[in-house]
Amino acid sequence: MEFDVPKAKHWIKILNSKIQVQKNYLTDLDLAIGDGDHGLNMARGFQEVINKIENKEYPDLSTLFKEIGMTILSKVGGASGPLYGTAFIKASPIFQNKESITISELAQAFNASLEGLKLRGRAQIGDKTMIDVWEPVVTFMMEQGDSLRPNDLAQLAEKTKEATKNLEAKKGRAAYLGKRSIGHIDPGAASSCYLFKALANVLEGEDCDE
Amino acid sequence: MEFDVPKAKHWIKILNSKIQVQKNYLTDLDLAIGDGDHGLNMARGFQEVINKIENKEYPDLSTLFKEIGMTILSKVGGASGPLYGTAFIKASPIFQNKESITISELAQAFNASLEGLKLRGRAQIGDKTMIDVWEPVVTFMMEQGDSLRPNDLAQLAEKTKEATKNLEAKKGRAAYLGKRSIGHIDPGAASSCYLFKALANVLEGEDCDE
Amino acid sequence: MKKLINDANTVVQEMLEGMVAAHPHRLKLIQNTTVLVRADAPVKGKVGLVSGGGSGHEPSHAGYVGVGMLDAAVSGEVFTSPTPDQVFEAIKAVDSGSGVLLIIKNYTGDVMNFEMAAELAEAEGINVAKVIVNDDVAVENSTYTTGRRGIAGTVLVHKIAGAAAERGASLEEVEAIANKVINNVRSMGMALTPCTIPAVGKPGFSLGENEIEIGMGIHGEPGIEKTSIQTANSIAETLLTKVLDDLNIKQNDKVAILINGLGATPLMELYILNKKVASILDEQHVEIYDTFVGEFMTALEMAGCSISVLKLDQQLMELLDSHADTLAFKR
Amino acid sequence: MKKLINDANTVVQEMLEGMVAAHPHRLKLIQNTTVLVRADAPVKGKVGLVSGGGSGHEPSHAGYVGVGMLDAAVSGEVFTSPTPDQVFEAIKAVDSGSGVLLIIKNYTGDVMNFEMAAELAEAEGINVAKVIVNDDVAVENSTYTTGRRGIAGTVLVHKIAGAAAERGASLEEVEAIANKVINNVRSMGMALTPCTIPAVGKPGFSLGENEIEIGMGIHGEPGIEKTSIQTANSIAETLLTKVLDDLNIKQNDKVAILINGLGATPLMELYILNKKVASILDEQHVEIYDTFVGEFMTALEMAGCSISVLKLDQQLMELLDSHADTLAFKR
Ligand SMILES: Nc1ncnc2c1ncn2[C@@H]1O[C@H](COP(=O)(O)OP(=O)(O)O)[C@@H](O)[C@H]1O
Ligand SMILES: Nc1ncnc2c1ncn2[C@@H]1O[C@H](COP(=O)(O)OP(=O)(O)O)[C@@H](O)[C@H]1O
Ligand SMILES: [Mg+2]
Ligand SMILES: [Mg+2]
Ligand SMILES: [Mg+2]
Ligand SMILES: [Mg+2]
Repeated sequence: MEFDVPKAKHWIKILNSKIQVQKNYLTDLDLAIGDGDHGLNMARGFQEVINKIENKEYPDLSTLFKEIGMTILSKVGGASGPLYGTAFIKASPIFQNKESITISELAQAFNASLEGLKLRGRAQIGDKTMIDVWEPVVTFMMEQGDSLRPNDLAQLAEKTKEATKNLEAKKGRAAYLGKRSIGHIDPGAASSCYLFKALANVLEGEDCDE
Repeated sequence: MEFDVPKAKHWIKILNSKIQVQKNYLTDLDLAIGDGDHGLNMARGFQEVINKIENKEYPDLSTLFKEIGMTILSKVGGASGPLYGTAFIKASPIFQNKESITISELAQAFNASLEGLKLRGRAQIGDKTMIDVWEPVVTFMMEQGDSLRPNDLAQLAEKTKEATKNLEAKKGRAAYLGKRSIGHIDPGAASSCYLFKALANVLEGEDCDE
Repeated sequence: MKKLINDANTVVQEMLEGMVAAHPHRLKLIQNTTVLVRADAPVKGKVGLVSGGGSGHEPSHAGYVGVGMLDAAVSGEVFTSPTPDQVFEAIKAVDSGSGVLLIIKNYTGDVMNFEMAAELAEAEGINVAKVIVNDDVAVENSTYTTGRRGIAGTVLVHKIAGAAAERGASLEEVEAIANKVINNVRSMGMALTPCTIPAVGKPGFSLGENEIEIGMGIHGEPGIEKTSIQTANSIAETLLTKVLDDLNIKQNDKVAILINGLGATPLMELYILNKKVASILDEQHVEIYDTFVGEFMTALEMAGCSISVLKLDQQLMELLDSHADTLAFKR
Repeated sequence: MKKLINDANTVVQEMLEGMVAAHPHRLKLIQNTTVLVRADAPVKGKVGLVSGGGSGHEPSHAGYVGVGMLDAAVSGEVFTSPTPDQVFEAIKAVDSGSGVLLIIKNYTGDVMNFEMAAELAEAEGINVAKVIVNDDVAVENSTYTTGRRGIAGTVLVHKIAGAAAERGASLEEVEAIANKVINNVRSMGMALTPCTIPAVGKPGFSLGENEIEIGMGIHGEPGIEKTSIQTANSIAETLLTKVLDDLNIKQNDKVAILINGLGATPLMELYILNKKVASILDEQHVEIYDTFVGEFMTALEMAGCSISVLKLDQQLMELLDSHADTLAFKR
């Protein structure tokens, strides 16, 4: 399995479709424990990403990831904007001058993303944020390396997203709710789950949706 | 039939009870074609009148009417305050030094009230205001003089009040509605109707309510 | 009805006491009245300006008491004209011997109560003049009826007449300048939601989920028509067109614009409205001298707005620009 | 949802254009951004002050751009922090070489976006300092969590830090004074009704016919508890007590009070609240140095309020009193 510019673009396309379709769902999750804009933010940002990258050629994955990150950074706002932006930007140096990479390399790139996310957001695992999806998923990718089975990735993303339901938020807007945040899925964990599931789809070579 | 200080006080007492009971009804009439405060204004003002006059002795009707008028003037506000206030104040000179008067004299006093109302409010008959009750009722009282039958008075007050329903308002807040004011009883006509019906009750020597 | 109140029957008195508690250096409450006056009233040698009306329109009118605007504001019960004795107290408190101008919004109740107060004052030898503001073009003007209502344009009368008085103009001059403003200002409003008089406890009228009322007054009196919800641009156009037509505004005229929120309308929406207002005036080559956006004359918690246009000449521009220091209007 | 808008997706841009159209002598909109700056920015020799956040809190923050307060306000989408590039544009536009202070309300999004902007600016050699306002005592303060939110007390940071900057204080000094205000200001809010983000189209939460939320944030984030409706006096007491306790206010302390409306609350109700606030402070022998009542930091058309208390010393009093000339705050 290899990952290259066309696959990356395809990944973002699947992800964006999912976000557009689930915009209201993400917003509803955020209405419950935040301020109700996560769906709007993600939909606005990723649509802009698609508009930017769709008909443009990229010499390597690094350039593409940087453009995706910068676009997110300048179009999303809120908490998720700098986080997702950071994730893509931090991944990009690993791909420097590479048109195509192995899954191990991709895992390393995501690991750099994860470190960036944690540095930027100062959240730990268990704080009921997107980190609760990112950290286990990226750790799993690092462990599996080139033998990663995309379906396992998707299942882990789903499971960790669902698991945020039982957590009490410590970071982000949901933290204001304290114990009242328990019982709700974290919106950023949900969008991150879409991100990894879309990736699994692309790695499987299919783009069927759940 | 004679009219004296005790009867006048009794009249105002009946009138006030009626207003307190019908406060919401008067307000609803005013909500439909005005600003919804007529019941509040009348209830506030006449309660204050009762508080003032109930346990106080009055040497003559003139002093009593003046006190009623001044209290209304300073407690009601809106359009109805200066009008009802004026009505009582303008009536008072006719009673000068009189503990008791004839119905003819009472009619003359109300005629002075009516003139005061028209001067102050610049409304004509047909403008859908309290004048549409006052003018025909006072004219009738003047015509009948001492042979006035209280029940006829009450019926005329009722009839003229009801008749305001079909009028298009030209004066007061309802005038802003133009044709849309048609189909609603004028609130001030309704409270004036209570005033004359309460008077009829007292003149009949009974205080039974409709 | 959910409101931040203690007792529906004491809202006005509590509000006035809360105002004086907040602004003791600006405002004095005359004991046992609902009259707020400038802390330094009566101002020697200056014509006194008194306005007022029912409460529920805050910051009108107490928010305009201060240097360069009003000397006193009289507050009636919610949406109910204050009584003559209260207005009389205000007149006495601000008269420094130079006479007093009453600025009255054209409602039957206000006109009668202020008139009676003027009669009381004149009987005591105080020189009183009255002007009646009737800027609301949603209502047909006619000498046979109550005529047009006074709404947010009144604030510009306070500002400009207040400036003239502050400069030492005589009662006749201040009255004349107030009438000049009245002749040159027109307004029109609309509502998205009704409002509730505390003591009534239920909304004064109702509007459907997608319904608005064009021409709404500041007490919930209906106006021209109920229509379905429209864009801000279309509403701006409807209101502004009616106002400009009535004022007979032509190319190169200079105007001041007042975009007024009725209580629950976010400033964001008022500015969106203003964008359209400015662009319409621009297209028509009308020069916008100044624009005021905010809550100037409200109707409790009604959602909606009004647009006022004042046609300016050199004199009005100068007076509009001159110093004013009140709670709700500072220059 | 009934709103005076044209398109839920363009409300922020249209609002900003409407603001500049209304106040061209005060505000400039930096092209292709959502940044409003003082018309005379950058001001030579002065530390630049930049604040901002999601839109929907008007007049925060653009209403405080002007002499003696902010140099720039950056507006994000409704209730969404602005992006780093926008904040960076603001920093560049107001830096005159004396450095720029970012006044950030403590929300994860704001903190991250402003931090990233600061990093961008520092990379270009601009001296940037940051302060984070966290005045909302409805939320437990803790280093393990996001911590307290920034709400209406932020306006007093703008005022006082702005005054220091206007007087020529250095970036370090302005930062220190801003932190001093932050350490001495506490706030708490409550809501009677929810509000609706235009692009969402439905209310952010719901409250029953007789329900209120104590401790409500300015984006509709819940606070301490839902209770049934109470009197204004009891609400004033609940909010004020929590604020005074947290600030550790004692006899003879001097304070400034800010009674803030969240959008749909009539000024009348805010003053009724203030009457009680003033009387509680009076009983406790706390000296009220000044009181501000109005809409300073709103949550769209939410009905509700917040109460802020700032503990003052001589320096803070002087800076609070010094000249400011902005749309929403003038001294
Ligand atoms: N400190 C943080 N670290 C990681 N993720 C965070 C942090 N704070 C918030 N998030 C994520 O951001 C999501 C909210 O994003 P969004 O609604 O777009 O921004 P905002 O909270 O500013 O409205 C949360 O659901 C959470 O997953
Ligand atoms: N010019 C007028 N002449 C006589 N009666 C009038 C006039 N204007 C209004 N009214 C009466 O006053 C009544 C309204 O009183 P009220 O609601 O208390 O005052 P407001 O209209 O100021 O709210 C109307 O129903 C009408 O009968
Ligand atoms: Mg959110
Ligand atoms: Mg009425
Ligand atoms: Mg009334
Ligand atoms: Mg947000």
